[in-house]
Amino acid sequence: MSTAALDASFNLIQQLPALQVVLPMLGSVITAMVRKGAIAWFVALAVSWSMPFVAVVLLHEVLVHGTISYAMGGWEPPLGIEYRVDAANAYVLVIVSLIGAVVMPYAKRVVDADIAQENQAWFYTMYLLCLCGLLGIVITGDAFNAFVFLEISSLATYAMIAMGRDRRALVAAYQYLIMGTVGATLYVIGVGILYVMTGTLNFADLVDRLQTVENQRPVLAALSFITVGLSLKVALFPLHKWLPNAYAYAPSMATVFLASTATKVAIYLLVRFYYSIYGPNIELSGYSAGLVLVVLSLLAMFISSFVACFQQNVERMLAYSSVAQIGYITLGISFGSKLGLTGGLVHLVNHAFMKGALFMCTGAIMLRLGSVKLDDLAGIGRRMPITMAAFTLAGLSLIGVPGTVGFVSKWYLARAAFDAGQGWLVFAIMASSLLAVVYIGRIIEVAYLREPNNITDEFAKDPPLSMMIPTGILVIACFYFGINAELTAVTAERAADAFFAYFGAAGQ
Amino acid sequence: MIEAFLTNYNYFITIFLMSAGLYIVVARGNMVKKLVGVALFQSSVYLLYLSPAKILGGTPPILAEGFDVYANPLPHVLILTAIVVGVATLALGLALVVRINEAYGTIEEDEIFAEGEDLQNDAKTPRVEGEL
Amino acid sequence: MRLDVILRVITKLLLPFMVMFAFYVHFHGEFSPGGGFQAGVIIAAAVVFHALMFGLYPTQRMLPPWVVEMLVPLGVFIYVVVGIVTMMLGENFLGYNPLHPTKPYYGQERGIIWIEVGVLVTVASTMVAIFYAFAGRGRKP
Amino acid sequence: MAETLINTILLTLLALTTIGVVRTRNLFSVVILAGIYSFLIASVMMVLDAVDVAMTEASVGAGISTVLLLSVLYLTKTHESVPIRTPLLPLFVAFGVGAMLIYGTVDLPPFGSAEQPINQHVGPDYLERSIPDTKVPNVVTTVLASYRGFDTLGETAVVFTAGIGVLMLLRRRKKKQDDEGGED
Amino acid sequence: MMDLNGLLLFTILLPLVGALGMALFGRYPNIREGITLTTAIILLLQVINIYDYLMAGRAPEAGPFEVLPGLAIHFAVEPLGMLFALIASTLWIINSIYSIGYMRGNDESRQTQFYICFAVSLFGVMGIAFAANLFTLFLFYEVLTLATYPLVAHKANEEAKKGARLYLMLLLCTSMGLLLPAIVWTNALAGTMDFTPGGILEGNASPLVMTVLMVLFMFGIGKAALMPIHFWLPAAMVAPTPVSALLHAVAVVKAGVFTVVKVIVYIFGIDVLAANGAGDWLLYAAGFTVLVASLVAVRQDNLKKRLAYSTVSQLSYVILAAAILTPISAIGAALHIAAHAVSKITLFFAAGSIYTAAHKTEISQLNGIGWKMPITMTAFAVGAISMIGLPPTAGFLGKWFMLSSAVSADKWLAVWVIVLSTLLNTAYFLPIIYRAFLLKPDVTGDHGEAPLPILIAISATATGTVLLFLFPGVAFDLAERMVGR
Repeated sequence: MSTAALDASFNLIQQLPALQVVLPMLGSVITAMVRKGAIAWFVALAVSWSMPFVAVVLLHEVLVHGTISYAMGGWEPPLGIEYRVDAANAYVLVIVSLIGAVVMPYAKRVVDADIAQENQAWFYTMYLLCLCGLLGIVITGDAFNAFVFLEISSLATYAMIAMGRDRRALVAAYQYLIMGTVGATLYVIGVGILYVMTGTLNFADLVDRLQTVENQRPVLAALSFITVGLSLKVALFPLHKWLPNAYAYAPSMATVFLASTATKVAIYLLVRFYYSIYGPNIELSGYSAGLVLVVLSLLAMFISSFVACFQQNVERMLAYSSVAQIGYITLGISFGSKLGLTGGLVHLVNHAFMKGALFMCTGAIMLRLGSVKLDDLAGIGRRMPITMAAFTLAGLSLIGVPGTVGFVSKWYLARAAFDAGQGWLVFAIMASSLLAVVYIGRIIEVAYLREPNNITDEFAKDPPLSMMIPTGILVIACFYFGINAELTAVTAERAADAFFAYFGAAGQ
Repeated sequence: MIEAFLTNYNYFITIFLMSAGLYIVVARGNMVKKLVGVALFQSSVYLLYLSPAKILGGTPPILAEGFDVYANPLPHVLILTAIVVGVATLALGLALVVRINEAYGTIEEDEIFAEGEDLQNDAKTPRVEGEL
Repeated sequence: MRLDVILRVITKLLLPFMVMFAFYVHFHGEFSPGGGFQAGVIIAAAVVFHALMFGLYPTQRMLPPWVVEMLVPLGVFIYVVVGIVTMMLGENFLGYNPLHPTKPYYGQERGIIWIEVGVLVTVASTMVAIFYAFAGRGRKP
Repeated sequence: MAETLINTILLTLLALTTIGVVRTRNLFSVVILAGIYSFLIASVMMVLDAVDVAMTEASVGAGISTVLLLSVLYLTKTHESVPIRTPLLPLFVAFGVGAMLIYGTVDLPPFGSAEQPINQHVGPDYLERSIPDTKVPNVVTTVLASYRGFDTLGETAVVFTAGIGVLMLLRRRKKKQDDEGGED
Repeated sequence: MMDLNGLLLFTILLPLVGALGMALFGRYPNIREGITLTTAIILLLQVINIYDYLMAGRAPEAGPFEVLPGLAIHFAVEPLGMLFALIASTLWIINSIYSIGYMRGNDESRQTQFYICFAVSLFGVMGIAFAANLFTLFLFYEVLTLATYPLVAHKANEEAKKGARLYLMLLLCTSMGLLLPAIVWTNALAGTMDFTPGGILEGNASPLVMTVLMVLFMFGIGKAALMPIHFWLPAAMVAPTPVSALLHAVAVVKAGVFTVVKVIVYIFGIDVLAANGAGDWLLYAAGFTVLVASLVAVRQDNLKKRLAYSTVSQLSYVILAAAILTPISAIGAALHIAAHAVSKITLFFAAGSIYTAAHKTEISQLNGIGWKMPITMTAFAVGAISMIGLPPTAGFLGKWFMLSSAVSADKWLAVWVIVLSTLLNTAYFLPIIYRAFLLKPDVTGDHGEAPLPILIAISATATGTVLLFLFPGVAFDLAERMVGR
């Protein structure tokens, strides 16, 4: 048919929700077909850079015109699959796609170093599928569709982790595969019970029909299954065992990308269920889940940070700190107040920035020294000045020094704690961030105050620009949004509103 | 009473299968056995979805004259997807097992961790060669 | 040895029927149980069968690994392209109606056939590829 | 009633097979039992009028999975050694989940009734609309490929992912390109 | 008044710019140190400039720059901060001159890093001095903490690392664990964090809550070294002398007591506290610190350690004065901040020059050193007298105001504390002077005076100590304006 007709009929803005997920999938297919690492990288780069534009336009559309509902295959929602974009998931979409865009330029060198030549193209395929899966989970409005994309991202993740340079990567990937699959299956069980009770899988529809269900026991059971299942993906405290190994032995690129996106997406889905779907029947979900969540978050914040202090492998250390930081996010969520949720969401993006930057630095060190053991870092402060400077700054923001994003998050959480009448939590929050001082401080001290050993002398030098610039961008973000948090904070607030307003929005 | 038991029999069996599968996953150290357990665990979910779809005296959801009671097609579709996901996971897991067996010479978690291969400490270990 | 020969002959005779059955399952999927996925699995089974009878190398000569590895993404590609075409035609992603200018339900039928082809290609080739991978792992070079 | 009876018998057999899987330590028999398990569950699906699913389960569960498992056993070893850890935690987990499920499922609608929500809300619409919308009598195909076609795309992508993943892990490389991975 | 805002911002950012310059020219020591000096001088000129505006009644203001709704970075000039800024910027010049002599004299390593961190700490100081709300104050408070950590760890040997670790952990633990919660709580109660004359908490918090907040603040401000969180000061003694001078005279501890006074005056409000007695316990805590620290100081043989403990006690003078809760006492506190700055820096310079010239650290080694290093020891004597609080030195002013206010407010405890501690000061300073001039020198080592830059610096501060007594105009003015007279 003629191109004129095309232009007439094809409305880009309308199709954006689908493109957000379809483009990465298409990209993955293409990368799998061209088997050349370089070309594959270029394709992946193009896709990853196009994603933020889509996401940002979507966010803008949502903030201006309200919730977008996109019927897959043109079948109206309860019948077909619906993509429902509101401020909440648009916000998460922007985070994920931005991280993807920043990671890609960084990826080239580390992938060249970590991945065997003929696997590189496929590695990018995996990356794109993972991206596609994550975006799909976030954007969809259908419980089962979320499961399918959860599996896409998970399988891609297992494969990426297994590509690590150390044989322990294989075991880490295997353990993650087992736990991840169990988690996903538990989630499906929960969804199944919900489906049997309500007869629908569509989020908005679920919200309505959950009101009419008179027998609440199965619904509660469903919630607990979904919670446990997703907690496995979130690495919420006692279920975090897979995370440190996975992050420590995965290829640097995978670590950077996953550390700043994967768990976030699972958290989003969890919040979606708690606040949006069960939210209206709050007397269900609010009964004691809040308390449990507070306790788990505190345990995560303290135990994981404490364990982190004793790690010899810096990437493991950061991984444990990730578990702790997830504790912050869930703590914010557990307040059940808008302020707390906002705090959690703000920390969602802030943590993505700082952990991304930190893991990029460790990736650079890994590239140069082939190890991230603490003792091997002796004196690299002067051999890799820019890398370590970036590391230090990002570390400060992890500690939550005022003027960094970390402080903004803590400020929100603290205010939320006071508003929730639980001032004592503030001290807990601050105390656990002091543990961060300990483990970050250890690295800084070794890097700057120890004399470099001969290996360091020989190999340690700053990585190429293609890696330093992305790191720099993230570090700058850590400080810019610490000095002027207007953007993140306000958007996060709108997102929090959206979570609460889902019930209302479901009707229209 | 027995009637009530029979009506929920599907669910009871489903629950039994799930628990059994989960038990294998957590209790067994053999990686292949673990994966079999996962497969069991997943396939038990199929029943949870399919049982409610059945309508006594109904027929498969393939429309034809002379039938008016059909089983609910939606769960069937969902489970089709679930099965595929299951086998995909199994395949990937098995591939990992093969590689682990090549790298460690065993597929027993206990032995892997026993041979000083605790994932905690960072003792230098030979890299996985591409040609293994 | 004779038994072996008989087996091979039978296999040779059987394989076409397996594939035919697969295509029946595929294209008859609208009226009877079955569809792209099942068909794909059957085709894969046929290839595996062949490999078991004649050994991996002959099979791989017949159906080289790189072809299989090309087909794996191809299926998804077909599927996505169908979706994008429907987008171009002004319908939502995977909305098949406009695939037929006048009668939407024919559009639906076409769409279904095409995506089922995609599923078939990916599933069949993936299964074969996985089989190749595992089987190839067996012989230590 | 007959349906219920067959159903019951098959399910009982399933349970027995499962016990077999749990208790056996010879992995070959485990795999074979798993295959039997798949066939049984497939026939249960037949009884439950899920013919497509049954077909798939039979070909995938009993077919492909078994082949894969056997080939892995061929590559690794066939006997499982006794785990050193105590089975207390596993038992606890299993029973915890079981209890939670019982708690959740006793109040599920009775088996085989047409009055339960899933047979009231969305399901029937598919049955009614399949013919007018698509002229395709096999409603499962319609839902699979059209109404929820996007799920199927995802499913295909999952297969694709797994395929590439396995290839990355297991595919033999040409000798000429040696991997440059690692320290430089 | 855009130009004024620009002026203020420029003044605050100036040290940072200087730091950048030093980083760029790190390879060329002369250029690097030239930059240091010029930056310091320009900074002083700028501050004086601002002072004129303040006196002309056109106090410059910058911001607020909102970080979040209700959380803003905001700068404004008020008398106490002005005083602090003046002291710091003046002493920076002298300290830089001294550092050049010292660092080259003992050719220390990593000098670039040293000068950069020094400049950054000054940046922190300016921020603290001109902060218009608690958040801004806290922000730069932490900047100061982090920027001084590398300075304390400068020697990079095990002892230095241990000291630096203790320094950092103690300061961060207190500031994050107590001060920040206090700030958040204050914000939650009062809905604002701006420094407003008369305080912001009145009517928003019960006396009990105020007491709790007071405790959080006072122990949260670890830099004020209120016992029992004073350990970091002696621990930080491992640092090179210019750093000790920075910690004790120019920046850190001053920032601490400055924050204390600000919080008491502008967050709680003197009258409010006097009314509801939420701050009474502070009097006892401060008095206790003054006396115990002095007692400990008497028993130290290491010169710098003795000076450190004397600092602890002198700081608590300021807190004590503030806790007396009368305008006069507040003036006394302000004056004592200034006085202690000049005299303590003199003492440290003296200690440093002894170390540089004679490599002696223990008091018992100082017999007769006064005849070998007359200038140094004379300066030391001046500083010591000022610390004891005798005319004609600056130390006298502060003590005088405190004493009179304590009497008039009949806080007899305070009176006794001041009298007793004065005796103790005498007890731990006089012996040093006595040794230096009256005992006959022991034979060890033949050495002359310290390098010239050191001498210049030390005589400058010594004279300053006297001048501040003769012409206290500026300091006095500012102190009075602070209490709104």
